[in-house]
Formats: sequence, C-alpha cells, structure tokens
Amino acid sequence: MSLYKETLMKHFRNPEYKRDIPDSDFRKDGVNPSCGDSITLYAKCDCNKVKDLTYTGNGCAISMASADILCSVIKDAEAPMELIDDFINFINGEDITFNDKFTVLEVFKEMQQYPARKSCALLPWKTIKALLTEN
Amino acid sequence: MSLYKETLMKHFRNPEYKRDIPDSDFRKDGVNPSCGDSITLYAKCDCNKVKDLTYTGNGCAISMASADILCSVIKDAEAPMELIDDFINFINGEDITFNDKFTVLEVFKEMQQYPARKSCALLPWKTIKALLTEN
Amino acid sequence: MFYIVKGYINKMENLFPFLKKGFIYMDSAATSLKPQSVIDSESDYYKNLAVNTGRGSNKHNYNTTQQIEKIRTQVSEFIGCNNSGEIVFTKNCTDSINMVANSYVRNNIPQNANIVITQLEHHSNYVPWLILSRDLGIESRIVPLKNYNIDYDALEKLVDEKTFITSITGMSNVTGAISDIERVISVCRKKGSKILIDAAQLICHKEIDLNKIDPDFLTFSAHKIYGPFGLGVLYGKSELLKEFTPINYGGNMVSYITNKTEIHYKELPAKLESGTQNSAAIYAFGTTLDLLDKIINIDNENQINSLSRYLIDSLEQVGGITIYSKPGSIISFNIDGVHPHDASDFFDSENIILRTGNLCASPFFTNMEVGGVIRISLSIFNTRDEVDKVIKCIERIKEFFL
Amino acid sequence: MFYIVKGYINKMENLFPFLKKGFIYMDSAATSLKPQSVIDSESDYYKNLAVNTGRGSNKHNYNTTQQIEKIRTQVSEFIGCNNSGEIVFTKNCTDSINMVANSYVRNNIPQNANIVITQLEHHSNYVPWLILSRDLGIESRIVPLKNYNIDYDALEKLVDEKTFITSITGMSNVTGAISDIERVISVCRKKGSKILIDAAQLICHKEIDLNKIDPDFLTFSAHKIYGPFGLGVLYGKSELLKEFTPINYGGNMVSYITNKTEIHYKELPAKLESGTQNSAAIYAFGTTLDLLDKIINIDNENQINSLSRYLIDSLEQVGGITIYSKPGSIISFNIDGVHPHDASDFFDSENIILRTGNLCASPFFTNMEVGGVIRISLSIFNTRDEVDKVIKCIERIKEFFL
Ligand SMILES: Cc1ncc(COP(=O)(O)O)c(C=O)c1O
Ligand SMILES: Cc1ncc(COP(=O)(O)O)c(C=O)c1O
Repeated sequence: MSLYKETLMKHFRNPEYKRDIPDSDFRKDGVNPSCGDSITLYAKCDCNKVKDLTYTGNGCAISMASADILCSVIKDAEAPMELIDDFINFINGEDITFNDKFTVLEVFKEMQQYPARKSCALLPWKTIKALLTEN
Repeated sequence: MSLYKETLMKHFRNPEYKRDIPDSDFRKDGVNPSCGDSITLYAKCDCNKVKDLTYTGNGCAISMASADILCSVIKDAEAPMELIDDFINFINGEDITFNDKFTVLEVFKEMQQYPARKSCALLPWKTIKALLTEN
Repeated sequence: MFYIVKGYINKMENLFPFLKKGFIYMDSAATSLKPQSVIDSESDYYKNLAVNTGRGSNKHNYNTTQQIEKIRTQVSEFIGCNNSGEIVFTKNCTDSINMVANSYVRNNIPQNANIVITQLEHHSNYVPWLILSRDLGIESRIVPLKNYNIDYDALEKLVDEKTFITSITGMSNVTGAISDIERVISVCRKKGSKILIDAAQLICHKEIDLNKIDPDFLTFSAHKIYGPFGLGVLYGKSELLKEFTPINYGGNMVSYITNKTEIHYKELPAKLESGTQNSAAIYAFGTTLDLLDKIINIDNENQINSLSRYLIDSLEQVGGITIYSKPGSIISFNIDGVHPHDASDFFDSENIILRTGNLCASPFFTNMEVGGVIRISLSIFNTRDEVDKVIKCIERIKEFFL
Repeated sequence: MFYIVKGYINKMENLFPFLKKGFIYMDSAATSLKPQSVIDSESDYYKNLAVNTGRGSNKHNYNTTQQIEKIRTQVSEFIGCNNSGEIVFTKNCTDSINMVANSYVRNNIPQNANIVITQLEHHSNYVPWLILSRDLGIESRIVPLKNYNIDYDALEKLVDEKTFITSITGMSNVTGAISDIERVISVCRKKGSKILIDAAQLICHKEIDLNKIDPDFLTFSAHKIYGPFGLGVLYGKSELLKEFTPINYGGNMVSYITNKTEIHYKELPAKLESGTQNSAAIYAFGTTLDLLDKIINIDNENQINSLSRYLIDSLEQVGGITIYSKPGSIISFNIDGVHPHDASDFFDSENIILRTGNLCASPFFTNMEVGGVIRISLSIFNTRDEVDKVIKCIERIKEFFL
C-alpha cells in the first residue's frame, strides 16, 4: 500500500509525541466527523511560536502519524500558521514544495490519491489551527 | 363515443328531476372527491320506500344523467337499498341483470370500460345510500 | 418532428421514447417526458456505480459521492447560484416547500406576523401555509386574482412590515402566466418579508439567474424539467438554511453520537437530507442538465410559443370557448357548456393525453361557475399537426354536446 | 456463481450487472445490487407509461395509476397484510420512521408517557425518538446491550404501563442479529405499548408475515431488498393511520379546497403521500417482488448462512480478530490493533467493497474501545472464492500493521 510509507508507519508505531503536557498553556479537542475519531492537542506557546506540542487520542495510522509529524515540525516553524495552511492546501491537491526543514511532510504526497482519507491526515492540523486562531 | 348513449344524453339534456323539493323529509350533499363536483339530493320517504327524489347540482353529463335516472327508478323500488347496491356492484364490474322495471340502468354497462368515470356515475347513488343509511 | 445535434437531424421519438407509443402528449406541465439519455443514465448508475453515497469510507463509495456532489454544483450553476451548499436535495417540490414551512418558518415566525400567498397557487404552495398559520394562530393573507392572474396591486397592499414570508408561484400551472418576480421581490425587500419562489413550472420555461433575481428560497422538482421522479430541489440562502431545524432525522444527516445522546450532525446541506439518498435520480438529473445545455434550451421556448399562438388562434376560430391563458406553454380553457370531464373521454378516445379538472389548484376556481378546466401543455416535441387533431376533437365534442 | 430459473443456468452477472465491474461487493446491507430486470423496469416505466399517477382524469393516467395501486397490493401481500390501504409509500425507511414519530406519536403521546428504543438501533430509528422526547420533555429509555445484542431482560423491565411506543430493529445492521420480535411484541402487548419494527435489514433476510407477528408499524426501504432508491414503505394498522396528522401538505394528498380555506383530503393512504410520487420506483419495485418469488427467495438464506459460517471459520483461523456477529448475512469484526479505516485502504486496493466505521449506529460503540468495525455483508452472489480473497487481504493487513 503506497499510502502507508515507512516514515509514516514509523511515526505511527513509535510515536515521539503521544503524551499529554500536564501544565500546557492550551488544550484543544478535535474530532473527525466522518468517523468520530478524536484527538487532543496540548501546547506550550510563546510569542506566536509553538514551543512544545503533544497529542493523545485514538485513531487510524494516518491521523496518528500526521499528529506525530505535526508535533515534530511545528516547533521549528517561524510562521506556524503559514505552515499549517500550506499543509492543508497540499493535502487538498495543491502543488506545494516544503522547505528543507519540512520535507518530511512530503510523505503525505500520496494522500492526494486517497481523497477519502484526507480528513484523517488533516484532523491534527485543523485542530492546531483552531487552537491558534482562538488563542 | 360509446359511453354517451342516447338515453343517457336525454337525461342529461332534458332532466326530469333536476329541482329541489322545498318540503323534503331529507336532504343530502354528495361530492366527487376526484373532481369536486357536487350534488344535493332531496327525498320524501315513507315506510322504507322513497316516495319522491330530486336533485340539484353541477357536474358532468355522466353524473347528472345518473342522478336523473336514479330519481326515475328509485320510486318504484320495493327494496331501494338492494337496487342501490346492485347498481354500485354493476358499475364496479359485476355481472348483474336488472329486472324489467330497471333495464334503463343497462345504459351504464359501457362504464365498465371507463373506470376513470365510475365515480361520476356513482356519485348520486352513493349519496342516496348515505342518506338512507343515516335516516 | 426533429431535433438537431452536432449537425445531425434526429427524430424526436429517439429523444423521447414515449412518443413511440402513439399518444399525443400534451401534459408536460404535469410531468415532462424523459429523454432516452436520462433514462439510460439512471440505469447506468445502478449498473456501474450501484452504491449508496455519502457514507462509506471505501474508495468506490467516495468517488461516487464526489460525482453526486459535482451534480449538486451543476444544479446550483444551472440557477446561477455560486454556492452548492445552498442546494438541498429533497423528494419533490412539495417536499421542498414543506421543509421551508416546517423547518424554518414554524420555528422563526413571531406571533404577530403574517404570511402572504396567492389565489393562483398550486395546493403544494398553499396548503402548507394554511396549515402552518392555523397551527400557530397567525394570519395568512391570500392575494386575490384579477383577470385570472395575481392582482399585483393587492399584493403590494397585503405585504406589510409584519409579513414574515411571501410564497408565490413563478409560473401558474393553471394559466401558464409567468409572475412578475422582480416586482414581488422588490416589494418584499422593501417590507422586510422573506420570499419563496415556487419554480415548479417556471424552471422549465425561463432561465433563472439568482444573480439577477434574488429570492430567499426557490423550489422545484426534477421530473418537470426532463429529469427523473423522486428528486426535488430546495435552494435557500445559506444564512437562512443555518436557521433550519431538521424535521427528519436519521442516517446520512447524523455524523455520530457520543454518550448515547450527544448528537453530532453533518454540515449543511447533508444535515437536511435524511436517510439513503436517491443517488440514481441525482445522477440522471446530471444528464438532464447536460442535455439542457445542448439540445433542449431556452430557444425552444420560441417554438413552443409560436405553436401556442397557433393553438389559441384555432380555439378562437372554433368559438364558444373560454380561454384563461395567454400564449405560452400552458393553455387552459373550457368549452362553454361542456363539463371538462365529459370532454376528457373524447380526448381519450383519440389518444390525446391532457389534463382536466382543478389541476391541484382549486383556489383558482373559488366563486367561478366552473370547477375545472381543460389544460393543454406544450413541449418542444408537439406539432401543428397534433394541435389540428386536438381542434378536430374539440369540434366533435361541441357537435355532440351542444 | 450461477442462478437457475426455469431449468436454465444463468450467470449471476446477468442477474446483477454491477458484478461485471470487477469489484467484490460485500456491502449489500448498505444497499443491495439491483437486478437487471428491476433496472429495466424503471426504464420501461419512463418509456412506456411516463405519466405521473394519482391525479389525471385521462384514461392512460387512470390505467397507470391502477397498475401502481396493484403494486401497493403486492407489497402488502409480500408482508402478509391483507389491506393495501395500510401501506404508505415514503421516501425511504428513515422517512417512514420519522412519519410515525411526527405524524402520530408527537400528537398522541401523553405527557407522563415514555418511549423505549435500544442501543442496537441505526441512527434512523434512534435520533427521531431522542429528538421527539427532548422536544416534548418526555422520557426516552434506551435498552442496553448484552454480548453485543439487545438485553431482553432489561427490555422487559423498561417497557411499562406508561410506555407509549417501543421502536426496535428487526435485525441489527451492525451485528446482523435478528431480534426476538415475538418476545418484544408480547411484552409490548402486555404493557399496552405500541410497537414499531424497523425492518430495513430484516426484510431482505426473513419472511415477514403480519398474520403471525402483529406489530403496529413496520418500516423498510426498497433499495435494501433489490429495489430502487427513492422508495420506502410504512405499514401501519389502519385504525392508527387514521390518527395520523400529515406533516407534508400539497399535491396528491389534497382532493380539493372550497371557499379558499376548507381543505378536503384524499382517503388514506394517499393522504400521507404528498407531491408527485416516484411511480417509476414503485413500478420497478413491483418487478423486484416478482423476482423475489421466482429467483431470490428465502431458500437463498441457507446459502448465505453457509458462506457466512465459512467466513467466520476463516476469520477465527487467522486469529487476533474480534467478531461481533453470529453466522448470518452480516459479519462485523475488528482486526485487533488495526483501525478499521486503515484496513479500509487495503480492501480498496483489492477492489473489495465493504464498510468500515460506525455504520450509522454509533450508540453501539458507547463505552467500547473501538469506534467502528469492519462490516462484511453477504448476498446470494458472493462466493467462497471471494471470501478467500478477503481473508488473504486481512492477512496482508495484519502482516503490515502488526
Ligand atoms: C437497521 C436500519 N434501519 C434503518 C435504516 C435506514 O434506511 P434508509 O437509509 O434507506 O432510510 C438502515 C439503513 O441504512 C438500517 O440498516
Ligand atoms: C406550480 C406548481 N407547484 C408545485 C408543484 C408540486 O410539484 P411536485 O408534485 O413535483 O412536488 C407543481 C406540480 O405538481 C406545480 O405545478
């Protein structure tokens, strides 16, 4: 299955960020309406940058791996909102090239052929977007 | 049009009983649900026999002729309810032969081929039946 | 009768297979005949796509759902609406109107408000409002007729600051008169009344461009515009659809439920579409819309109008006929002194299919001598020859009855 | 796979044309594939009959209406009901259930009454009742599950003298479990509760004879029993249907109106069928019922059950799989440790159509570790060979994920 790339499966099987942050600044729940899968994000923020991000939840490999990868890249982003929008557009079929720090995101390129699973990949990203927009 | 027999048209064009009875014992309105045509019957009754029956109303040739013919035959009927039921069954396709006094009713034989018009022919008969059943 | 596509001349019978059955079909206002390609398209759905849409997580299901959603966009573009989320698929036009009445007006109308309808309405755009106003004890105002048409001056007086909604036909199914929608909408906007256009008849005979006319709601059925049965359309402004409370709950419109009782709905318009949808019908209607672009287009109206003028002229020549219509696709009339149902049998015997009676529009007949009419409704396949046959039949009827 | 009719052996693909598309179709519980003759029949309606029924005074219209009404009789006989006036045609099963809730229960339920449903229900037989009880401030009681099935002992306690209606699935669309209807009805009769059977799934897998079981209401959709989309059925006892207040008003159900406001309705069941009906779908469903007698009959259940046993055996051999079903047409399960949606992609890549997720029955998953299942639903055309392919795919999934 070309969708389930090795990197992606690595993040799913051995997640680095799947835990909560007890003293997080912000918390946000997200739900995938097409299946009911849910995720909770925990964030520490500072000057519009995300200092630390983790997640807990129960979902398919795509959504869990996507969450783990999100947590791993967001900390380095100068402009997190831009990165998030880029990723959302990328999944929705736009031709976006990520800069060096974020090439890992290209593991989702295949998603464009699996439109039914887009909402899984997007769940953590839409949730962080909601979190940042609200706060 | 084989439906519109001469006798029938005679009753429609030159009705004998199309008038009210100001001092009638009973009055009854009937409506044809498929078109909204309406009729009013006026009856004088005595010992389960209909002594006099007339009608007013506005409707198609079939319903008006049927009313006129009803009025003409009902007065002679020993058992009016039976005659009415016979006629209703006849229109609905049963193979009924009427006795000498009522052969005029056979003018409606053709109706069996015009099922869409049955309710027109039946309107006065169902109305008299309702009148007799109620009283 | 022929039609032309890509330079080739085709027989109308190939476009509309029912024409091969030997009837003269003059009842298109009741339901239009279905083009072969639309019929085939509904079959194709079952043969090639088959699944029910909107639910499954599998790929074939997802792709099929996308195709159906594209048709939603096609429908919205067809009426000049640029947000397919404002298109709700329903069972028929009647269902669409009732949905506005029950899901929106019922929950949002203030007690001292009123509702305006007209005496020209089809039962489907009349009874729901009567019942609603009875249930809630509010006033319903019925715009009277003037020369068999809506009395617009009366309408201007009846619509006032307390009018919550004005619901009006875009084209009468009795007379064929096309309503002055611009005028009605401008009155409504001035007074703050919402406006619903019942486009059941209009949709097939006049281009509707929501960029130009701007009602709050517009409703129609697919089956009266060369589409299949079992499909209606409700257009509603998105800010108003948001205020809708569904009446029908169940599959398709619910996303999931947590803790047994917390119900999470899908987004609009799915939220208003409950149970398994008629995807085969939607698919077929997509084919209808393709066809409307290519073959059956607004130009055909000119042809219908000229045939209609010919019919009216011929009826006038026969004499003793009361005509309720101006030239257009629908011509209603009575043969003076002959009950429409008696006439009906004679048309039957000539295999002419037309409609007689109150046409589900009985308010029209209030205080009239007659309780029904004979209605001829013309489409692009009808011919002068057919009109001549109808006229001959009418002459026979007159001879017989008068 | 073959089927036999009049001694001739035919390919299943000729009966169900979608089988030619190269998919393994194991989603018949979502919608059954449509037989060629049923598809053709819907087309035939448009080609040969064409008109909308129930209204016109003309002969062709009358005759066509008669044909449609004969199918109503056929439907009633199919479920052992001897009064076709107790059959209401609706949009789908969801519509039928909502009609009972809104046209009957809503207007007739006393304030101190309660409603009983179960945790095994499809959203369509669950949400309407939740909403109704919220709107009216009455109690809704949800019978819990025991071993993934209705807890009948709990049901006996929850149904009491104040229960107005008990609405229960005849067969679960999650587990495939067939409910003990006799027991439920006898409890309801004892306590005086009305009883609705949601037969959406049951109808296709068990003969229903209303002379034997005697519910007040029974609902289903044509599309889940080899019929077309866009058609539902509501059976209701005539003395109860008489108490229904319509929700949708308009054409077809109104006979005529006098003095602008006195509405005269048609008799039941037309009174509950508003707007132009989907006569083409009804006509096609008549063909379905003919076919059910001839080819697709209850005997086929044995074949499905034996294939199902084979599937369950095979799943158990694979190991590490939680199965929620007993042998029957529906088998739901989870591959332990694999999310159903991840599994879904692998089935897709093998052209296997089945369903994953909450199956519009999310109450089932309350307090469970998982929020969805993989559901295989079998029909008469499925083969051991296909089951083997599914099992291979499951093995690949396990290999990949575990
Ligand atoms: C048990 C059950 N009830 C009700 C329904 C609703 O049927 P429909 O979507 O055809 O209205 C379904 C199918 O979706 C079902 O499986
Ligand atoms: C003007 C008008 N409005 C509404 C309707 C109702 O349409 P439907 O029966 O398809 O719901 C019709 C047709 O019957 C109509 O002519």
